[in-house]
Amino acid sequence: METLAPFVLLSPLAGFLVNALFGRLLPRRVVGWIGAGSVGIGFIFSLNLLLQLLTGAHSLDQTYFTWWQSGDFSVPFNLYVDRLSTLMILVITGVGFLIHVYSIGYMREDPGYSRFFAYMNLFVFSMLLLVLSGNLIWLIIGWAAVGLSSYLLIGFWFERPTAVLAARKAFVMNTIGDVGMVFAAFLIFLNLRVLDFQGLFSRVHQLPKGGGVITAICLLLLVGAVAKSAQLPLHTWLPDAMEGPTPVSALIHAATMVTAGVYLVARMHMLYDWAPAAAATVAVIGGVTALFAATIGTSQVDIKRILAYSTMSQIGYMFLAVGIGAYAAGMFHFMTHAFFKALLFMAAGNVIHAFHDDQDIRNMGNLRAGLPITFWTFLIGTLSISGFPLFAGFFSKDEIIRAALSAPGTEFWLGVVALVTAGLTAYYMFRLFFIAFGWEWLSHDERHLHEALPVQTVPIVILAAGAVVGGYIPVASFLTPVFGHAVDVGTGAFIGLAALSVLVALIGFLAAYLLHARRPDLAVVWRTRLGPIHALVEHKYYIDELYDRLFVRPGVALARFLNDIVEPRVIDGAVNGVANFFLLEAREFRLIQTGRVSSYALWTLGGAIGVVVVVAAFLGYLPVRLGG
Amino acid sequence: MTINLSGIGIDYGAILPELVVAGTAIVVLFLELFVPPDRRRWLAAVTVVGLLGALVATISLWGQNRSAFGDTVIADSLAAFFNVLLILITIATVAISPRYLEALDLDYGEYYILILGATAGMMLLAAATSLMTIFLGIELLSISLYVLSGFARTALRSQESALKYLLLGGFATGFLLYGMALIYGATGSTTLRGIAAFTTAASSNAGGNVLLLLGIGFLSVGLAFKASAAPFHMWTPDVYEGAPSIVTTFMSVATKSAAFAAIGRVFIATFPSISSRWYFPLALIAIFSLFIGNLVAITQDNLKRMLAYSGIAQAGYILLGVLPGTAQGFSATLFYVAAYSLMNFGAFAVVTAVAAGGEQTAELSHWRGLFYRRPFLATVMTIFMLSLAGIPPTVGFFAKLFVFQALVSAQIWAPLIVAVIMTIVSFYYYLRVVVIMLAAPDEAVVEKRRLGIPTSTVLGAAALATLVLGIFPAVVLDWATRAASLHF
Amino acid sequence: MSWYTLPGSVPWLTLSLVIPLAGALLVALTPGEVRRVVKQLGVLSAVITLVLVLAIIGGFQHGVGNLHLQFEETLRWIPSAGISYHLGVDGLSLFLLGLNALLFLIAIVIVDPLIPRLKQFILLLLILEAATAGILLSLDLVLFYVFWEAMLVPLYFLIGVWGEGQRVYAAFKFLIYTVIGSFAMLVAILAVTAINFSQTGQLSFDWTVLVQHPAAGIWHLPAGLGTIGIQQLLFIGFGLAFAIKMPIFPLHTWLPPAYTSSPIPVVIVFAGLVSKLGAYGFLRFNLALFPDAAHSLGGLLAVLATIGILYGAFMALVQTDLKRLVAYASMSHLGFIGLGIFAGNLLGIEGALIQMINHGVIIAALFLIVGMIERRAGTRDRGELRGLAATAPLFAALFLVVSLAALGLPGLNGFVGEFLIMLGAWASFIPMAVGAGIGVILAAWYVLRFYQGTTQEVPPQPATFGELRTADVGVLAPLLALMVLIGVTPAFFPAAVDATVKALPVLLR
Amino acid sequence: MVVGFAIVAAWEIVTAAGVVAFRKPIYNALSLVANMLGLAVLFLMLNAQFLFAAQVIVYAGAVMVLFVFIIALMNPESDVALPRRGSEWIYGAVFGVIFAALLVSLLFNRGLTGRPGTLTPEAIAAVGNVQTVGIALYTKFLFPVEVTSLLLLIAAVGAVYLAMRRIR
Amino acid sequence: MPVPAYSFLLLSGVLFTMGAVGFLVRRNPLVVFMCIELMLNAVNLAFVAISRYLNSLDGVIFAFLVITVAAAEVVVGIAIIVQVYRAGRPMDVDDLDLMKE
Repeated sequence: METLAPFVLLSPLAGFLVNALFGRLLPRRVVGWIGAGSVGIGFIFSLNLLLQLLTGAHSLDQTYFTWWQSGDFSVPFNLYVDRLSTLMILVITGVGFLIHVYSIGYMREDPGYSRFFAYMNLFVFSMLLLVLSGNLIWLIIGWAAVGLSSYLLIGFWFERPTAVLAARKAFVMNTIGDVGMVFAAFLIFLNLRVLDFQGLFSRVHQLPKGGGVITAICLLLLVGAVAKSAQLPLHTWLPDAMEGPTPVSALIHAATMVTAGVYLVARMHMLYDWAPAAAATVAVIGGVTALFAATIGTSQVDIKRILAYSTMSQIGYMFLAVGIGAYAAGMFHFMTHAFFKALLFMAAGNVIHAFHDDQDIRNMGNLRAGLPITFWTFLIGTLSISGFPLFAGFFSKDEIIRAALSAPGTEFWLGVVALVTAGLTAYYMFRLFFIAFGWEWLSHDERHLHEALPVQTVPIVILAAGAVVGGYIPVASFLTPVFGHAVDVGTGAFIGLAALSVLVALIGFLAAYLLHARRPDLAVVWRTRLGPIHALVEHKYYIDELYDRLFVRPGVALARFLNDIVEPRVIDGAVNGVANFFLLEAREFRLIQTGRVSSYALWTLGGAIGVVVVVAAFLGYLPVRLGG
Repeated sequence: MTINLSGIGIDYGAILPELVVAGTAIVVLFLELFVPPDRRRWLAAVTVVGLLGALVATISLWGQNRSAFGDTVIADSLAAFFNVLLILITIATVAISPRYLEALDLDYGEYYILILGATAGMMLLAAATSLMTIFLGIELLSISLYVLSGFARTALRSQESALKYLLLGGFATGFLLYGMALIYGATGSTTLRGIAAFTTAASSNAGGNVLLLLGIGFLSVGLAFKASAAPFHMWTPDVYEGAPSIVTTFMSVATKSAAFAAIGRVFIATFPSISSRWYFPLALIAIFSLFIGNLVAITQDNLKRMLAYSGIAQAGYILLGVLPGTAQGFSATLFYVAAYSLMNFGAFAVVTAVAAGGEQTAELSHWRGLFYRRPFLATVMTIFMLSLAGIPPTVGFFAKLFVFQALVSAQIWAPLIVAVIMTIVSFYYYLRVVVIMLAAPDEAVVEKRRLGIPTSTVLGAAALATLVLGIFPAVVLDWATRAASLHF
Repeated sequence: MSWYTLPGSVPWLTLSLVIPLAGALLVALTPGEVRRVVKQLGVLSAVITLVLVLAIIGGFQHGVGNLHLQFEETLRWIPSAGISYHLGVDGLSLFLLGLNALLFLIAIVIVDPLIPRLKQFILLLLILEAATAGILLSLDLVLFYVFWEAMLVPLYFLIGVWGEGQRVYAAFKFLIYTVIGSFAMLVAILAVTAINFSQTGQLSFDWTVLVQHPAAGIWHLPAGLGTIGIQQLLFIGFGLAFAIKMPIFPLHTWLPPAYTSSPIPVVIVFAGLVSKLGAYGFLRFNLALFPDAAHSLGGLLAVLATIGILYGAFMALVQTDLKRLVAYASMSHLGFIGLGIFAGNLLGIEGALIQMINHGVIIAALFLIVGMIERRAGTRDRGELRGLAATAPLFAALFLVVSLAALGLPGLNGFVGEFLIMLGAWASFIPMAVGAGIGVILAAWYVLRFYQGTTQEVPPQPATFGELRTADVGVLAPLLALMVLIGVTPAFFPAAVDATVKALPVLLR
Repeated sequence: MVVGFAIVAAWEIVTAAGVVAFRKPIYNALSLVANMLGLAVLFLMLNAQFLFAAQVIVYAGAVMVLFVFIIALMNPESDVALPRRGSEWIYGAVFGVIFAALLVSLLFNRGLTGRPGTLTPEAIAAVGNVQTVGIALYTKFLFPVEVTSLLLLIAAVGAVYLAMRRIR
Repeated sequence: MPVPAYSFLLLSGVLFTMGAVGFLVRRNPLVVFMCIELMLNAVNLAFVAISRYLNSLDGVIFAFLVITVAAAEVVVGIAIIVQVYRAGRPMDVDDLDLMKE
C-alpha cells in the first residue's frame, strides 16, 4: 500500500537543504517560514498517515532501495508506519511545528538565523527518520543524526566555550549510546540474520525467552536509549545542553531527542517482553532517574536547568512505564509531556528574553504584569506537569503510577518511587514558579517587562490548550493494535490511586508554597540544616566530577603517557636502537682498516688459516665436523 | 723427438678477441711515438676502434665451444659473455678517459697500452681453462693495474695505492700459486679439464683429498682477493681511494667481472662433484663480504671508499649466486656481474666526471646540492645508487632477485637472510648519497661546466641501460643462462 | 557495475598505467619555466586517467571472468624466470583504482604552481600514480613487487625535497622501514614460487596460478626449536611488508614524521592511497594465498589492529600539530581496516574494502583541510587556532561534514565501513569488536576536539581567516559527494565486489 | 740422497730466516740470493736442470742484482732507523706458527694422489732435459708462453712509464 | 732411500710460511718484496717436486712461468718503490697510510 511516509521525511529535509544551501541569500522571513512550513507540511502528511491507519490499515511497510546486500546481510531502506510511529511523528511534526513558529520570533535577532532553521529542520528530519525507519540500521542512522543535530544546536553559539564543550559532551555521550545500538544490531543480525523490524519481530521468538542473547540485545539497546534519553548513568550531557537556544531545548526535551529512548523500547517491545530482566532494568533505571533528577531539580537556580532535570525525571517515568510493560502509558505520557514541556520551555524562553538572557530564577519576578500570556501559560504547564487533576499530565502520569503500583513484586516499589517523585515534581516546579514568576506577583514592580511577539505566544497558547486537554486523547486505545490491551484496573482502584497521587502532588505544592512563597526564611533554615545533602544535590551528586576523574582525566593522562613516553622511548626507541646498533658495529668494524699493509696481509693470512681450518674440519681432524 | 704441433689444437680463431686487444696495444705503443702530445686523443680513438674490432671478433665466438692450445684456453659462450662485458667496460672507460687525464695532466699513451693489457688479461682469465692461463691472466691484469694505480706518478696517494696493491697482490698471488701447486699435486694436471676428469672419477675420493681441498682453498684465497671479497678485501678501499678515479672506475668493475669468470669456471665447471666441500668456505666468504662491505660503507664520508665497500658487498651478492652450484645460480651470478658492471661503472664514472670538473676529492661533503649545480650528473648518480641498492625498476633489482631466487630454489637460507638484512642496511648509505645531493647547497652557485660529449653519452647510456634492463632484463638473462649452461 | 561493455581489444589497464607516464614524459619535455603549462599537463593526464578508470569501473561486470578477474592482459616478460606481465582487475582493486585516479587528480590540482621545481614535482607525482596503479593491477608477484618498490622512489623524493621540517629524516625513516618489509616480502615471494614449483612443476609468479595451490607443509626450525607451518612463515613474510605500509601497531613510527613532513598534495595520496595498498596487499596475497595461516594468525593481527585503533585514537587526542593529529587518526582508522581483514569473514572483508575507499576519501579531505588552514592561518598548531568559523562559515561547514565522516557518523560513509568491520569482527572475536567500539567513541572525542578546537570559540582579533575559494570547494566537493553517496546508498559496492570476496580462499576454508 | 736433501733443506730454512730477520736490507738480499741458489740445487736434485739454470740466471743473476742495485741506490740504513714496533712480530710469529703447523700436520706423510704421467726421468733423459722442456714450451704450452711475452711487454711499458722522468 | 714427495712439500710449506711471516713483520718495502719472492720460490719448489714425482712436465713449465712473471713483477714493483722513494717518503710500508679509516 502506497503511503505518503517519504513525504513526511522529505519535507523537513527539503527545508534543511534549502536553508543550509541558500539560507544566507534568502530574506529572514522566508527562511523562517520555510523552516516552520516544512515541518508543518510534514504534520499534514502525518495526519494523512493517521487517516490511513484509522481507516483500516494495520501497518504500512514500504521498501524504497537496498542499502547493502551481500550474503544474507541484506539491509533495505524501508519505512515502517504503524500507530506507534504515527503517534510519534504527529507529536514531532505538530509540536515541532509550533516550536519552529515560536523560533521565528525568538531567534529574530540572531545572526545565524538561517543556520538555526537549517539545523532545526535537520533535527526534525532526523527524528522522523529514526521513528519511521523500518529497520535497525536506518534507525541507527536516524538515531545518530539526531545526536548530530543536537550537537549542532547545543553548540549553536559556538563562540561560547561552554556551548562548545556542552555540544561535545552531548555528542560523545550519544556516541556511546550509538555504539551500544550498533552492538545490539550485531547480536540481532548474528543470531536472527535479520535487521528489518517485521522480520525481527517474527523471528524474535526463535531465541530462548530470557536467555543471554536476548537479554544482551535488550541491554545494549538500552545503552543507546539511556544515552539518548539522558537517563542514568549517561545523563550528564542534558543539563549542559541548555547552552543551546531555548527553542532547541524545547525541541530536544519535548518532541524529539530525549523521547527517542522511550520510543526505542516501545518499538522493540516484543524483544523486551522476551527479556524480562532487561525490561526490569529499564524500569529500574527509569524509576531511579525520575527520583534522582527530581531531587536535583529541587536545588537548581537556572530556570532552564530546572526544566532540564524535570525532563530527565519525566523521561524516567516513561522508562519506568515501558520497563514494566505499560507501553501505552509510556507513550501517553510522552505525548502529554511533549505538550507541557514544550510549553514550559518556550515560556521560559520568553522570560529569559525579557530578562536579557539572564537565566537565574532568583533575579526574576513580576511576570504576571509584564508577561501575562507567558505567566498564565506557564502556570498551566506547571499544573499539568505536577499532575493536578484534569490536566493532561495528571492522566498520563497517573496511568504510569497505577501500572507500577498494581504490578506485582518489586515493581511496586518503583510505583512508590514514582509517587514520591510526583510530589517532588510538584515541589520543584512550584518552587520555580514561585521564585521566578514572583510570589509578589500581586504587587507592582518598577521593571518594565515586555511580552513576547504573537508569533511566540500563539504557539504557547496552543500548547497550553494541549496541556489542558491532552489527557482526554485516547492514546491507549489508539495504540492497542500495537501493544495489545492494557491491564484493566477497577474503577475503585482508579479513583483511589488518583486521589493518592493528587494528594502527593498537593503536598509538593504546599511545601513549595510554604518555603518559597510564604516563609522564604524557612527555606534558608532548612537549606543550612540539610547542608551536606543540599550541597550533594546542588552539585548533581558530583557525577560530572566523578566522570571527569574516572574517564576523562585518566584518558587524557593515558594519551599523554603514550605520546610522551611510549611512542618516543619505547616503540621508536626500539627502532632507533636497532639502527644505532648497526651504526655502532659499523664504526667498530671500520677500525680494522688501519691503512697498514702488514695488517691487511694479516687478514689475508688469517683468511687462509680459516680455509685450512675448514679443510681440516671437513676431513675430520677437528672436533667440529663439517659437511658429509 | 720431433716437434709435433698437430695434436695440441693451435687455433688462433679461438683467441682472436684477445689477439686483437693485444695487437691494439702494440699498435698504440708504436703510434704513441708519432702522435704529437696534444693529439693524444687519437690514441683513445684507436683504442676504441681496436676494442670494437675485438667485440666483432667476440660475437663470432658466441655459441661455440672451441678448446684450444692444449686445453689452456677456450672460446665458448661464457668467455664470449665476459669478453663482451669487459670490452664494453673498456670502451666506456677509454671514452671518458681523455678529459679526465687531461685535467690531471696524465694524458700519456702508456695509459691506453696498460688498459688494453689489463683488458687482455681479464679476457684471458675469462677464457682460461688451465691453471697456468688463469695465473697468467691474473698477473697480466694485475701488473697493468699496479702501474695504472700509480699512474698519477707524482701524487702521493696514487703511489701509495700502487705500492699497497702491488705488495698485497703479490702476497695473494703467492697463495694462489700455492693452491695451484697443491691441486696439481693432487690431480696431476694443470688443465681444468684434466682436473675435472680426476675429481669426477668415482675412484678418486676427491672429497677427502687433503691436497686438493687445501689447493682449492688457497686458490679461492687468490681469486677472492681479486674479487675483493672479505676478508681478502682489505686492499680495496685504500687502493680505490688512492688510484686515479678513472682507473678505479675501470678496475672496480672489470677486475671483479674477470675474477668471477674464473671463480665460475673453477668452482662450478671444475669442482661440481665436491660442491659440498667448497660451499661452506665460499658461503662464509660471501657472508663476511656482505657483512663487512655493507656495514663499514655506512660510516664512509668519502665516496670512493664508500663505493669500494659497496663493491665488497656486491662481491658478496655475486658470490651468493655461485653457492647453489646450479645453472640457475650461475646465470644469476652472470646477470649480477653484468648489472654490477653497469651500475658500479656508472657510479664511479660520475665520481670521475665530478673530479674532472675540478673537484679533486670524493669527499661526500663536496657533493652537497649537486642536484642544483649539476642536475644531469646528480640524476644519473641517483639512478646508479638506486640500482646498487636494488630498487626497481633498475637492473640492480633483478640482479638481486635472480640471485635470491637461485638461493631459495636451492634452499640456502642463512646466507640469504644475511643478504636481505644487509641489503636493508645498504639502503642507508646508497640513499645517503642521494640525500646529500639533495641537500641545499651552501652557496647557490650554478656552475655550468660542460661534461663533454663522450662522457655525457657514456653516462647517459649507462643510466638508460640501468633503467631499460631494469624493465626488460630478459635478454641479458637469456644470454647469461646460455653462457652458464655450457657447463652442465 | 556493468552499465556497458568496453571493447576487449584495447589494453585498458595498461593504458591506465601508460597515460600518467606519458604525462610525466610530456612534463619532462616541457621547459620548467612555463609553470602553467606544466601544471596543466599534469592535470590533463590525471583527468584522462580518471576518465579512463571510471570507464573501467563502469564496464566492470559482476562476477564474470577467470577468478572474477577482468580486463586481463598477459605478456611474456622474463619467461625463463617464470615472470610475466599480467594485469587484471577484480573486486579487490576496482574501486581502489578509482580512488587512486581521483586522489592523484586532486593532488595535482592543488599543487601550488609557485613552488620551486614544480616540473619535477608534477613529474614525480605522475610517476607515483602509475606505480600505485601498477600495484593495484599487477597479478604477477614480481611485477607487483617492482611497482611496490618503484613507488618508494618518487615518494622518497617528494618528501625529501619538497617536504618541511625534518623532511630528510622522515623520508629516510619511511624508506628504510618500508624496505625492511619489502625484502621480507621478496623472500616470501621467491619461496612461494619455489614451493609451487616443487609441488606442481610449474615455475610461475602468477597470482592466478599460485592461488590455486596454497602452500602446505611444516618447517622444522634449526636446533630443534620446534616447527612452524610454511604458510605461516610466508604469511609473515608478506604480512611484514603490508603491516609496515598500513601501518599496523607497533610498526607505525615512520608514519607521523612522514605524514607531517610531506607537502599536502603528497600526503593526500600518501595517507589516502598508499596506506591502503598495505591493506590491499593483505587481501590480495595473504588472504588469498595463505588461507590457513590467515586463520591461525588472523587473531593475533586482529589484536594488533585493535591496539592500533585505540593507540592511534589516544595519540590523536593529545597532538597539537594538526598534521600529526590526522596522521594518528589515520592510523586509528587503518586499525579498523585491519580488523575487518583479519576477521576473515565476508562482512569484515567487504567492510574493510569499502572502508579503504572511505578512509582514502576522508583522510584526503582532512589533509586538504589542514592544508587550507595552514595556508590561510599560517600555522597548524591547534593551540594557536580558534574561531575559524567566524569568518569562514562555509569552510567550517564542509570541515564539519568531513569530521563527521571521520568519526563514523551513521549516514556518512565512515559508518558503513566501520559497521561492517565491527560486525565481521564481532562474528570472529567479540573483544576486538568491543575495542573497536571504544575506538569509535574516542574518535568522536578527538575529531570533535580537532574540529571545535580550530573552528569554534571567539577568533583572535582581527579575524583574518579567509573563506574557501571556488577551487577549494572544487577539490572538496567530489570527496564530500562520495562521503554522502557511500553513506546513503553504498549498495553498488557489494554488488561489484561480492563475487570476488566470496571467492577468496580464506572464506572457503 | 736423503742426507743431501736434509742439508739443503736446512740451508734453505736458515737462509729464509735470514731474509726475514736481517735488519739491513743488503743482508736480506744476500740471504735471498743464497736461498735461491739452494733452491737451484734442489731443482737439480729433482732432475730439473733447465730450471736450475733459469733459477740461477734469472733470479740469482738478474732479479737479485736489481734488488741489490736499488738497495745501494737508496739509503741502506733506513730500516734500522725505523722505530721498532713489536706487535707485528708477535702477530706474525703466532699466525705463521699456526699456519705452518696446520699445513705441516695436514701434509705430513701425504702422498701425491695425481695420476703419474709418462715423462719419467728416464724418458726425459732419452731426449735430453733441456730439449724436453723446450719442446713442451713450444708445443703444449705454446699459449702460456705467448701470454708471458705479452706480460713482459706490458710490464716493461709500465716500468718504463713509472721510472722515466719525462719533460713535457 | 729416495726422499718422499711430502718432504719437499713440507719444506715448501715452511718456506712459504716464512715468506708470509716476513711479509707481515718487515716494513721496508724492498724486504717485503723479497719475502714475496721467497713465497714464490717456495711454490716453485712444490711445483718442481710434484712434477718430478708425477713424471709430468707441467710443474716445471709452471715454475718457469712463475720465475718469468716474478721477474716482471719485480721490475714493476721496483719502479713503484723507486717512485715512492723519489717522493721522499720513508721506506716503511706502515707509514704509507694516507688512506685508511
